[in-house]
Amino acid sequence: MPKIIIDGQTVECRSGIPVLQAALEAGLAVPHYCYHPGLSVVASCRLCLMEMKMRDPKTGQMDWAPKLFPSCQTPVRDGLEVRFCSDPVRDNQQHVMEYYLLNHPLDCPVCDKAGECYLQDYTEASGPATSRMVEDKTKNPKKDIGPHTLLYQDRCVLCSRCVRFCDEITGSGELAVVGRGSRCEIDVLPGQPLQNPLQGNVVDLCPVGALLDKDFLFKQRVWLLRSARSVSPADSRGQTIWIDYNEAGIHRIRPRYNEKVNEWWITDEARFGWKHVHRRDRLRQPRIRQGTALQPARWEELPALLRTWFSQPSPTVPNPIAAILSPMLTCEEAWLLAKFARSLAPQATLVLGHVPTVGQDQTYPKGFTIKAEKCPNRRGVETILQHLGGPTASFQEFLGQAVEGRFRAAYVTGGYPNAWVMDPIATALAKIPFLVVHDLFPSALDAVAAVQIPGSAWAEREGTFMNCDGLLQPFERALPPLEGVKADGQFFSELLGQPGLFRARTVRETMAAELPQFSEVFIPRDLPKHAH
Amino acid sequence: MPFERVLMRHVGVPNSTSLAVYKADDGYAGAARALKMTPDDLVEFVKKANLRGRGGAGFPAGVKWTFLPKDRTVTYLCVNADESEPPTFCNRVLIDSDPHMLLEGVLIAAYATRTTVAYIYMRGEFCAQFHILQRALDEAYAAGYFGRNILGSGYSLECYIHRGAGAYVCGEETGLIESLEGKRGWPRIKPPFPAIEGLFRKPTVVNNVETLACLPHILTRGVDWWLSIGTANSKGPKMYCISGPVNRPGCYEAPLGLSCRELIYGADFGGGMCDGKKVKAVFPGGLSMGALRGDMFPKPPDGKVDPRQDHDELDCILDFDDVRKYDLLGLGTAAAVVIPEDADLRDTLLNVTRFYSQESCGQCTQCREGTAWMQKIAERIRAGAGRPVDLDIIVEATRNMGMMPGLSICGLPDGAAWPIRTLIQKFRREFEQRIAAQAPGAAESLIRRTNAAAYELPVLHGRAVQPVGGTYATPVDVAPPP
Amino acid sequence: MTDPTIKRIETLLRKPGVIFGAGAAILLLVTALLALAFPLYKPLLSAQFPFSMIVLAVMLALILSATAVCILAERKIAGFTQDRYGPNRVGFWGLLQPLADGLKFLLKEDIIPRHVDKPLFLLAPALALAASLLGFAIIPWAGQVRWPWMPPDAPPLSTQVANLNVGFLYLLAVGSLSVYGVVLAGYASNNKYAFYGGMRAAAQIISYELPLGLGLLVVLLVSGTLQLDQIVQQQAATGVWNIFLHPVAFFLVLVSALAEANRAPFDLPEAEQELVGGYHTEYSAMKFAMFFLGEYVHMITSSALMVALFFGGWHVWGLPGLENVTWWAMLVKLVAYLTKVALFIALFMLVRWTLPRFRFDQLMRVAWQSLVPIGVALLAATAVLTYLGWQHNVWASLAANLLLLVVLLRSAARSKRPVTARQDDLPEVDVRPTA
Amino acid sequence: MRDDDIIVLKEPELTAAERLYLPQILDGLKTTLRHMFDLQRRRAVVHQYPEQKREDTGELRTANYHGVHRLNKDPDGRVACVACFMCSTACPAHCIHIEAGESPWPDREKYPVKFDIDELRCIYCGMCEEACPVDAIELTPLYELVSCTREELILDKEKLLQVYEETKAVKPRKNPPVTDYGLTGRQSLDVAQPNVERKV
Repeated sequence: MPKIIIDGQTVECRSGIPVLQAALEAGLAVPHYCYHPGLSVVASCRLCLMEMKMRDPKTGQMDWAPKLFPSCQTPVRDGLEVRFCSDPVRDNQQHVMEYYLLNHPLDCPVCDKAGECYLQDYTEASGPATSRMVEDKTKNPKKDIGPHTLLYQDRCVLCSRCVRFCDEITGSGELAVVGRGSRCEIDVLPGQPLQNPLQGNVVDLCPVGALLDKDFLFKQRVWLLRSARSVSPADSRGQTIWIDYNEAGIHRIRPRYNEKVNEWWITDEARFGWKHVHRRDRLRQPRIRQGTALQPARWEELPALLRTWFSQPSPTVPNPIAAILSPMLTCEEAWLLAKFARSLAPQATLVLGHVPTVGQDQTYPKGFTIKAEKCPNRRGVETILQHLGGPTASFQEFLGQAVEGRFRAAYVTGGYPNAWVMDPIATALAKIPFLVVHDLFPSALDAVAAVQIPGSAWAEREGTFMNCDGLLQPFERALPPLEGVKADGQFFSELLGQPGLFRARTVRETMAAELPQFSEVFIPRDLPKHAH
Repeated sequence: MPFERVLMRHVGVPNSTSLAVYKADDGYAGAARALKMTPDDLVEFVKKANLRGRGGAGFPAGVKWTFLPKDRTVTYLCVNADESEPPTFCNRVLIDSDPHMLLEGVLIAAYATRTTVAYIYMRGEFCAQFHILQRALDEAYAAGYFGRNILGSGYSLECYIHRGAGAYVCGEETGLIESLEGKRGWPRIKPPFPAIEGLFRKPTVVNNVETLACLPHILTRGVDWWLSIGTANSKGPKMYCISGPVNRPGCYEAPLGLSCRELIYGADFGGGMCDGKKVKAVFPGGLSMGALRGDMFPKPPDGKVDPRQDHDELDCILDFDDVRKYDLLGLGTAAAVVIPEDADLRDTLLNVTRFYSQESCGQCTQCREGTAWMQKIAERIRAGAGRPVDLDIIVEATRNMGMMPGLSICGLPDGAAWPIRTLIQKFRREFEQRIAAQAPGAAESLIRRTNAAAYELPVLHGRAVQPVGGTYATPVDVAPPP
Repeated sequence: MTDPTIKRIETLLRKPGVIFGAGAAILLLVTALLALAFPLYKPLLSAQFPFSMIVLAVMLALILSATAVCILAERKIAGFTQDRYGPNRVGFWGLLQPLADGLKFLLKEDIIPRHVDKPLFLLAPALALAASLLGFAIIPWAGQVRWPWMPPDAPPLSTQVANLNVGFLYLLAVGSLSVYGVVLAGYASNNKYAFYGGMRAAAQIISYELPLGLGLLVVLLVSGTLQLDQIVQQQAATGVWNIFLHPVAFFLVLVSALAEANRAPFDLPEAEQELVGGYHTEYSAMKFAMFFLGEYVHMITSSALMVALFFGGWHVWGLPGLENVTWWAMLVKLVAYLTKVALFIALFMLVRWTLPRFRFDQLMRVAWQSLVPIGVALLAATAVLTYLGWQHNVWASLAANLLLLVVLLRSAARSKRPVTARQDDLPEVDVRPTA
Repeated sequence: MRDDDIIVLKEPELTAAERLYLPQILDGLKTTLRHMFDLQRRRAVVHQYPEQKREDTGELRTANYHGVHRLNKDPDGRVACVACFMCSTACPAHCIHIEAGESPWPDREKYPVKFDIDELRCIYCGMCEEACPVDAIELTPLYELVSCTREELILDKEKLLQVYEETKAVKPRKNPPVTDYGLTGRQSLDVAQPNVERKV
């Protein structure tokens, strides 16, 4: 751990990082645009310049060198002494900020980046209040560079982060800088739009409002949003995300830095995979079959009803009860539901639900991986099932047994963002006389379900997901459940007869008493503002 | 001993590009001598000669070679033939008349640096020169001066000529390297310097054409000959270019230490101004090095040079050291362009700013935005809508661009800042008079027309910005420009 | 009704002739009716009990309608003190404003929130009004009267509703009841503001019971009787009103009366600025009006009592024949009494629009640290005077009061505590931002 | 601000009479009584509103009155608002609801698809006017705002533009219509040259 001196303060930092990164991690607000810890260093924004102590070749004394050094490009070494608080450094920051604003259209009122824009922040911190350029500004109309992205070239500061991202992280290289000097601009080749499974990241990367997300365009101003720490349910990797939401619901998803999983990036699946939360056709009321139709029921009736149905032994089949634990459930919910099933029927079959997969795992040059498994908690549910022991079955086995009519009652949990009830599943489950379906959307099971319970989406719940590598990551609730809907965990704990509110943390602590895997969760540290 | 032209000895000689003519004049003798030495001895030899790079910065070539890591396996030699400084054409003259001299220099330098592959990065616009050089190279290959086992020494060298696509910034060594690698000609951040990590991330030496062309002569004529030419710290012959309204514009070889006045008025050189005009300004080292004034009182009789006094600056000695006394960035390419007394300096300013604005690579903010801003201001001043405050803004912009080292990745912004700043500071009186002679309210109306928003900014309401840095105040009124 | 019609009626009503004419007509009509019906009720006027009932009915009607006028007067006075006009839209000079207010109260939606304690919620306003009305029973409006048709030796009739021989005790007992309605309203509303209001009222009224009682006891000691009409007669006989004997006692009673009536500056239970509306936050329409009525009736009652106790009741110097019991003397007495009451009410209103509200701790301090000690001291002094037989001696009583005032001033001068009692001796707090 | 800039004021000591509080009461009563009978002043201060209007007597300065809002139009008759949400952000009463959309005009990015102001919630503080970078929202001198239902007083975009049409003459826009997002604001002269004459 080298120690360096920044502005007279000794800072211990990781070795091999640039001084800028060390300064940012120490909490200094050093302005910068082009530097990003996940990308190569180009040192072109010239904003992070610093002064450094060097040995004077004439006197041999250590003294401040009469020039400035880019801190993003100077690696730390023990005993290095630098400073950002000197006049030359500040002067340079001011001048560079003036240059940045020369041709900037200053259309912050209509720019979606306003509020989280580095240009605004740095200008406020160290920039001039007015521009001295009286000539016309360079105007450059917006360009549609991809299915999800718009480019407002006149807001661009040419930090080339997006270009480097496409070159280095995705390796697809759609973006390039074209033109020379002040006519430089970011562009794509004709007919080759910015289109890759990680493309949304360029919008987060962009320190200014040049690259904008069409999905979020003009929807909200960022200061009207609140953020919740969450984990994406889009694939089994457990990418950590911020859910930006307000009273009107979710507005966007941003990556949350996570050194163990997704670093600074998330996949587009995670970024845009929240739309199902606000789908109009979400189930909103528990319903019980009366005659041929499902009739609206009250939540209060359900626990007693389910308990009676699930606790009746069958004279013919030894274990006629099954609980299908969807990999979309959190560990806590799966635990509670499994406990519920076992508490009523000790020989109940526990089944890991349908695990959706799409294609193959995709790994990018720098190691970013998109998992084929499109559910967040397969491994967590498996861990719980292994621990509980007793009769378990895979989903296929369960379907096979169900077709034979071996089950009298089953509790099926869904929660998948997309339709998952295919024909074989529907036909197999139709053989179960008392079928409880706990899902987000109407499906083919509505025709056969005895009880239909509306589920809550992941953004409306709290809990933990265990990712494909066994990393246990908690997430917060962003939204309240739909009106008239109970959060899954709350309902499960009511099923178990536990009083009070469901708190994922409490449940997890009781789980940890039996299952040491659940004793520790991983919460990545929050990066300070502008720390990348 | 009269000065003997060596670099330009074959100018005007018929068929001088052929190997036969070159060999007749001790051609490749230096290379043969070099190949008999060990590379380290050769480096020491060149170091002793104190051969300073002719590309502009004047860094000793031998010292540069010693920066290469000792344990290197691959070394590349890049020859910078991307001669794109505005009034400069000595490399072109050299290649035109004596391509083998360059090739021999390449061979010597490559041997000294243990290079196996050399690239000659040639300016894209040099079409004829490319063919001349390519032909010469083919000849040299055929004669065994390149390729495997050169002259039986066991040393092999491949040489390629690469043509650039026409960018000023590719004359910068890392920009050149990037361009050679097939990328955008964007200068690289240093460190690592090319000597450590250059072309294809391997140790690389980049030398100028003229520098390499000197090598055969040092080897054949010896260090003493070399050291007998030139001034105290600047040794050897140098090719000077002169352009503008002089009687004999062109490229001339002279020992380092020619004065600017001699270059313009000397009978062997510029031969005086056309029609007896007076000199107003001179850019003595290519555009980037800054301007000298030529329109004032002659030098005082005691010969003391004090640039802060009123006198013309034509006595500037064009070597690597004296120029700095005149607030120039360096010798540069030693290509002087003369601005006559009847020229409008607003044109000059526009020309200079436009050039750098066009040629900025767009990587560093100061350079990308600053050059374009200065061009816009210069255009407006030229259009007769300047404001006194514009001059201060330009001077300040030049300071913010590159007057402090380390502000940008390459030296282009320094090179842009220097001529613009010296032009404005040294000729401020004329600019002010030009602006004062404009139609009243011209600036305001133009600005109001083009950018109504900016018109409201307080800087327009006659509040002059405090002058940044001193200007050269003239006690005597210069006649207002016609 | 169309707009122009309404407009025409409006302009009509704003003409003073129309209003006064109508008023006079109604008055004439009523008088005529009364005169025509005289034979019918003549017998009733001759016996004490039916006469008391008639007094009760007439005074009740009078007072309740006076309340409406009071509200107008209050608003007018508020307006005048604040350089405004006050209500002047409904009828000439706003004279029909009480009518409009009453109609509005009657017609507004009567909201009973779902969360209230319904029986108590309904009971509270009634209690508040009833408790204030109870005090009327013992007010000696106009002394005694003997109607011309009555035999001359018949005992004159008292114009009191009830000439209680324990009138004082009744007064004390009934006065405390007024807190009932307020506290119940606060409690039943199930609203924290209302509850605060109720609690404040309870604390306040209980606190001010004491100085009130002490002030009344002083009068009791002086007069030696519990009967109000006798107290009035005593003052009339000597011509020395009790106010001249014991101005300090009057001051105690005045302040306490203000506090008991929840009038400014003691209107903390309904402080709009802090408590929205205090105990009546949840009330609307007629129930709210009943609190309103209760407050004004309380004000009238306490004014009437103070007039009886300290201002000689119906007695006015220089008016001849007041000792008579003829019917015209009764009328003169009644007018005198009502005039004094009206003046008191005007004082109450003026005080309300002059003085800012106390802070609650100040309120409590005024009662317990100032009024109660003063009252006790005064009571002791009066007791001594009574023992010496000087209780009717003006100079002795005044001297005692003056002495008390001097002592009071001395002690006030000694006390270093500023009246505002801002807590500027709090420990210093380190407000530097923590790193 | 430093500590020694703070002036600590001690509450003045009260005299004995003041402590007694009675003289003050009497003083107060005197004041109120004086006002009660000051007919002249009353007539001067009070306007009989529906019959007398302050704008008729010239006492109401329409230029800065905070009445009903309006949405200005640009010279082309389009809504001048760019839907930047600044007004709704600045609004302390949260009475402005905006929904933004991509504008149908080529020279503009964003425009308000929906722009509702709840005039009943509004406290007429004028913050929206201050915050607006394009001077699109302004408070007019209209104060006679009545309706039979609450819904009618939630003014939508059309109504607000209608208010502009009605009040165009009353309140001239302070600045000429601009499309430079408020760059013409009056900046302080002192901050104009950031790079010059800095204290070392």
